[in-house]
Amino acid sequence: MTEASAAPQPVAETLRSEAAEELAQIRASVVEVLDEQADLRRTHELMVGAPGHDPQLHELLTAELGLLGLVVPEHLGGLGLDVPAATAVIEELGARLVPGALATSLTAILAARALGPSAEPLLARVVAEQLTLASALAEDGAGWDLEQTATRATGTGAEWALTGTKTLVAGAEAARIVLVTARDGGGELGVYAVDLAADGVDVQTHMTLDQTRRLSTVHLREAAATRVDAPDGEGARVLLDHVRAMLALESAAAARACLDLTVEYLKVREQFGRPIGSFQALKHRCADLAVAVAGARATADHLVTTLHTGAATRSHDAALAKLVCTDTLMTVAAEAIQLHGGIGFTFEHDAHLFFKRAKSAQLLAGSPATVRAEVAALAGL
Amino acid sequence: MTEASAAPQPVAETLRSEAAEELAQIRASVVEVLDEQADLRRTHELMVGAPGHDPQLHELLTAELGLLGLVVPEHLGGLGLDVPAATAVIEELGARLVPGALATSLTAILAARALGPSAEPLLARVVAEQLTLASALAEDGAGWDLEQTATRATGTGAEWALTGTKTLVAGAEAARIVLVTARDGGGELGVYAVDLAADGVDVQTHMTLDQTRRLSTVHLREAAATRVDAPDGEGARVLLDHVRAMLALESAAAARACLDLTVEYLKVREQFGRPIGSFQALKHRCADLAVAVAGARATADHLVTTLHTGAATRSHDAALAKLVCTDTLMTVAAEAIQLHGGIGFTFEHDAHLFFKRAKSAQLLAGSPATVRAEVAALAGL
Amino acid sequence: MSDEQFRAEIRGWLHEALTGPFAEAVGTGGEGREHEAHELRREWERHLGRAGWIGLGWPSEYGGRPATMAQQVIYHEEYARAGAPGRLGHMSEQLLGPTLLAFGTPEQKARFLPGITSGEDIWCQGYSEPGAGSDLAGVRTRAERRGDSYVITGQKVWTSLAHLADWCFVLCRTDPDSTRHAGLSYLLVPMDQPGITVRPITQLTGTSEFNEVFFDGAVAAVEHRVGAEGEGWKVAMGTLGFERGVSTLGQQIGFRRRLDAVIARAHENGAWQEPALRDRLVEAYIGLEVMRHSAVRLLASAGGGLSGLEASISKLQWATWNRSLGELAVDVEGAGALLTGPEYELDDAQTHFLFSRANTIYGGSNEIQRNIIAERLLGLPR
Amino acid sequence: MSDEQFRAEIRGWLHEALTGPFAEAVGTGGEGREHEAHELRREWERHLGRAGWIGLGWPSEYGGRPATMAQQVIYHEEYARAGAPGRLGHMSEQLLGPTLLAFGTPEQKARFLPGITSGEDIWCQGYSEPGAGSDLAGVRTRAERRGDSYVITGQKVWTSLAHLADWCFVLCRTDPDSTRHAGLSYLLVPMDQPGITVRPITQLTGTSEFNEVFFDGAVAAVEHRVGAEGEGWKVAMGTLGFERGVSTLGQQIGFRRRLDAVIARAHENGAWQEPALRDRLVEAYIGLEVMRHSAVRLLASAGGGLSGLEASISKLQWATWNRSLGELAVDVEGAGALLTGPEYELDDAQTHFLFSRANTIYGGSNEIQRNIIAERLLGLPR
Repeated sequence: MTEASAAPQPVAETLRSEAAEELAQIRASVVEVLDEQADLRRTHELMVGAPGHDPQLHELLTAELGLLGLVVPEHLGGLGLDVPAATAVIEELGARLVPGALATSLTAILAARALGPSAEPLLARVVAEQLTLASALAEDGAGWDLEQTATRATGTGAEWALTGTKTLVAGAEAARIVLVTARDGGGELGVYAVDLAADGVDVQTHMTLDQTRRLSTVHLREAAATRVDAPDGEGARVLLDHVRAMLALESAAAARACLDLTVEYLKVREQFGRPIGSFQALKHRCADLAVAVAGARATADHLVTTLHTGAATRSHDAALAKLVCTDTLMTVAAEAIQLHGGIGFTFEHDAHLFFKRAKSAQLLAGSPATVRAEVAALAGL
Repeated sequence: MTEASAAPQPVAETLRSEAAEELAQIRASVVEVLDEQADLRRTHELMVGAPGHDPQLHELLTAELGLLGLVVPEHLGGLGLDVPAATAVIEELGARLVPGALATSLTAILAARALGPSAEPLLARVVAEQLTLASALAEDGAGWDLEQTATRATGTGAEWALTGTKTLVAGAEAARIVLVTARDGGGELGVYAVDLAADGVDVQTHMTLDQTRRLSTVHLREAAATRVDAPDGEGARVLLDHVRAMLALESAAAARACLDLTVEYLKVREQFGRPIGSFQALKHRCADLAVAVAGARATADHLVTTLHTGAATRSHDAALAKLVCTDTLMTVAAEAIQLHGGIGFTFEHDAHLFFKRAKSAQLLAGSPATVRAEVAALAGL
Repeated sequence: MSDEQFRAEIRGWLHEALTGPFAEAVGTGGEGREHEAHELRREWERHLGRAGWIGLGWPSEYGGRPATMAQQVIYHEEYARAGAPGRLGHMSEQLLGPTLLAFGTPEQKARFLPGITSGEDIWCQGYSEPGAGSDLAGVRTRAERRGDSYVITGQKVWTSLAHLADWCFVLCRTDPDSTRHAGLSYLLVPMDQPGITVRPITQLTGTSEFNEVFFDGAVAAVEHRVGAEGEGWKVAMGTLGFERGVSTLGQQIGFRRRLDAVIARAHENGAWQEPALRDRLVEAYIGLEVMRHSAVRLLASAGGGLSGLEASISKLQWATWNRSLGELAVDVEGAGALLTGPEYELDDAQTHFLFSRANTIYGGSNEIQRNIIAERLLGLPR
Repeated sequence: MSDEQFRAEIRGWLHEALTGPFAEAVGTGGEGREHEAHELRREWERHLGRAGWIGLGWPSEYGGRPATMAQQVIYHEEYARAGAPGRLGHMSEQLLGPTLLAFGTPEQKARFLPGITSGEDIWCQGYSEPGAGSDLAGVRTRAERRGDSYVITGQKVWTSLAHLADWCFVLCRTDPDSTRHAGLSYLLVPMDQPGITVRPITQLTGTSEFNEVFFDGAVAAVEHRVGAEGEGWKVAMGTLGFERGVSTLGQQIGFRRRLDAVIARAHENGAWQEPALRDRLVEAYIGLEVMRHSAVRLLASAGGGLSGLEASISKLQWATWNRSLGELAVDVEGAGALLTGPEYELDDAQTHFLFSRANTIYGGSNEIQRNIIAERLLGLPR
């Protein structure tokens, strides 16, 4: 029944050691920038004002570190690194709840990579013009159910025009290109790239419960578009899987960061004359959180391997990791508020940022119940 | 939506003070007998042998304390006490996991009381002949779904013959009369009394996972029966509600007993040089159990009031109490094994008796999922 | 007066008041909405007081009104059912009033209770301190006696309504050499004086219900000390015990309204068809039923006032339940619940989701309640 | 040999053995079934040993066979997949062997390891004591030195296979004035001697997997002490650490088989149509996936052996998961699961339900694992 997934698994795919070292270097240089420019204090400042993200940080990571070309093949002008380089950056952004379109750009680039040759022109243009990206799948009423996509693509070959409304788009407030799922005249679902500066495109950005992640409504009225995926009908699913992967990776990293800050607090905060981290009830709860975080970490890592190797279990693994990692973040963040006591309830503190991020990660790209049902179906249960 | 149950509730129905005192006396005399003759050591002995219950205890409680007549009206030969007298005894039996047909007898008597004048001849006979009772509702495949009852009643007026097979009947191994749900020629569901000693009746008693509660299959082949309920079609539901009430009351009392024995153990058992009950993680878990037990206790008490006052919410309250009390017992008993450590895993210890009893209480008379769905429907959600 | 008559009277009065001059106040000031409509709600307190609806069961000489326990429950039920405004006088009536009735001198009662029953005086509570949290015995705010006055220095936190309140009841350390429970005193301090600074705390909802209160040479009269010097712990614990059970049933009516709204919403938007959400909604319904039966049982056995232990069980139950319902409310909405108003204005589900995180922290956190239940109800060793 | 060749070899060998002389042994001796088919399983140990399947990765001089970590994982996977019998040699191979390899003298290795790899000698573990439970440092069994021997007095408990075992590795207090971790020694004790009495413990399943072992003047040779006198704690903790990760993946294959069986049953009897049960089954599937990914990750990073910390996380995960699945297995059966055989014979679901309660207690209870994780992984203060 679940024989497919019970089949012998290779002991975790390990990178060639040169690749592993390169990856470590990239992570270190990103961490250095983020620790200086994008810690939680900075997220706190950005999230309450306009434009809600940090253009300077964006510039630094793209122009100086070449983030947009990181995993774009060399023949398209990129650095040609493998999937784990991009996912490592998404994790570091996620751990700090960095607002804006950096993670959504890397996510869309990973998706485009996976779409094959048909997406190469887009990737080349992204690197050449340093374009940031977002992905737009949800629609009113339909949510992220691809079957119900109503946005229409008209045209043929190279030139398309899209009409429809996409909702709850993350990163659109800072992106230039949006990858949009739409249905052509024959009813076939595809992925199209739309320039947000084009005629017929209107982006309306909302304030959000999760203040670290603004969401936009994107109205398309005969907006010019290029088709990005191959006409095999799988492109939209590839895009959805990558959006879920982003939420999973961000959440696993955020869960760990949130647990860390909670544990540090418990070590120093005293009550009844001793550090509250010495109270066994709190210790046991933290231990359970640590186990959950380790599990989330493992499913996220497995997903990276899946994306890296192009394994056929992508949809299953992305759905499962999204579910496990976002639920874990919610558990950890909720406990973080409780374990911090009153201070964790203040706006000034960081705990609520993780808590709000957890809820948006749970509800975006399919609710837990929806995704769980998908996992069951994909696993053949 | 839930306006009916949101309507102002009277502050808990309190018994007249004389009645309360009488009730306390009855409970005390039953407790005295049970503490001496039916503690958990005795249950331990009885449950592994034949006949699986204690005829002497039965004799003592019925002949000397008049238990079978306790809540039978005086004009039918009983003591004429109110519902709470019978439910108090069921609780005390439940707290000690006493095997046999005492609780099922009281339950069937309470149900018969609630069925009105049509059941009076049966009640009179029960007192006069000191007959013990059980209730048989479940059938293979159908479980406790009354709609699916397939046992057939043929005949008219006073004389009926039943044909069918009832499964998972508690108390039948020690009972003389079984109340059976069956459908007449017109398809109407009714409650019939069958003498287990009659022709055409075959009782097959099984060993059970919950060794404190044996279950029987009752085969009926043209077995002579009398109809007990009024022809209003409500009788079977009355019987089911009372069976659930029994499970609820037993479980609430058992949960408390099980928590008590666990707490006592934690106070005396030492590890790492101190009583393990001083470890905060265990204390907090016990506190949560205490809250659950208090909640179960409250729903059970409310159900007693409902049965006592004949309130229209009987089915709802019985289903809800059954669900809450049996789930609470499972939670408490599972924690009891864990908190006792290795010793709680031995056959000799009492913890597993509660654990096994919890599972039978959860699964008999409707699984948690079934009963939960019923509660939602009855509450108009 | 029969209970039915009493119910008809309060229901009629509320209906008239809330469809008339206070129509705008309906639904304001609830949990997470303490920042709303202060002026109107202050006027509402006076209106309530003039009509004799504050101090039910208190002696008439202090402006109270005779009422049985059942009638007090009815009052709270009808108040919640009508969606009447959140009470600015909650601390005054539920905490300070009973404390003064139990521990106050005749002069203190005569001086302060009428201001409460008239709805005129608003009180706030000065217990928690930064760094002490749920450990009330860790109070470090000092009160130094100078003649007929105490001079107070220190800081309190999580003081709701401090910016509106006329008075504050403050737990201070009057014996500088004392530790823990000893050496504390319970002082009544006027808020309108130079030595007091109030600074609002912005919560994760973006709004402010709570404040920090800084005492820097603030003065309280010695005659306004409740109980003997050094016995403040006993008085304060008495106050905590006075969080009386009668309001519990009223609170449940509010919970029921909220649950009904969430269930109605689930039916409306199809979430009810999702088994996992439906299951959680049914679970919430069952949890509320359990709390209702528990409250009825506790009140019946306790004669209307909850002991500290019963209050601990009740607090743990409702705080945890309401927090779960808050998350469920947002989950029922689905991803649409992620959008707020342009200035982070929150709707009911969002407010419930965020604010209910405080339920399990304030007024004795879940952890503190579990300690109390384990040690005092179950007798487990410290 | 490639991994594929290795897999083919062990798979082929198992198939042959288990369809041939040991067909009856298939499925025996698993969790909660330790009491089954002892004679046949003892013969199976010898059969395994003769074929060179015991001591993978151990030096050849002691009868071991070279095998990479990946091959060891494959071995355990195939073993579980084939439904091969529960290993009577588990303690010998997984616990004592690695301990001797790390701490034993050359003479001890030469004396004892070949008996393990041949499947001839069965060992049992003498750690837990009544009254000490998970607190291993509370050992009170005494070993008094007399010449070339230790004379042992005391009691061990939860000793599986003691009634079958040839030898027992016993943690004893050799310094009578010592407390806690100091003064303990690690002794190898032959079971067939007058000073040892074994009494089976009947479990809640009605069967016996575990025993009490009474030492009353039992003798162990001084040369059979592993490590220095007084250093038993270090050696024993080393052994615990040797519960190696390679068997973890094999264990997961067993879990998968069990989960698949429960899901298949749910489809068969309609339980799958019940949303609450289906949800729990999907949850179990997800939990197993998480454990699988965790194990792969840990093995990749740890190079095949789990540290104590990783072992704690893994133990907490699988014990809790398997316990939940046990209850789910019975719930999927429904009320029919309440009937047993006439002598309390239990079916798979019932055995799983009952026996899995031990998972979270033995081998370091969930509580002990949480202590370890909190203090040693998270660094929370004691």
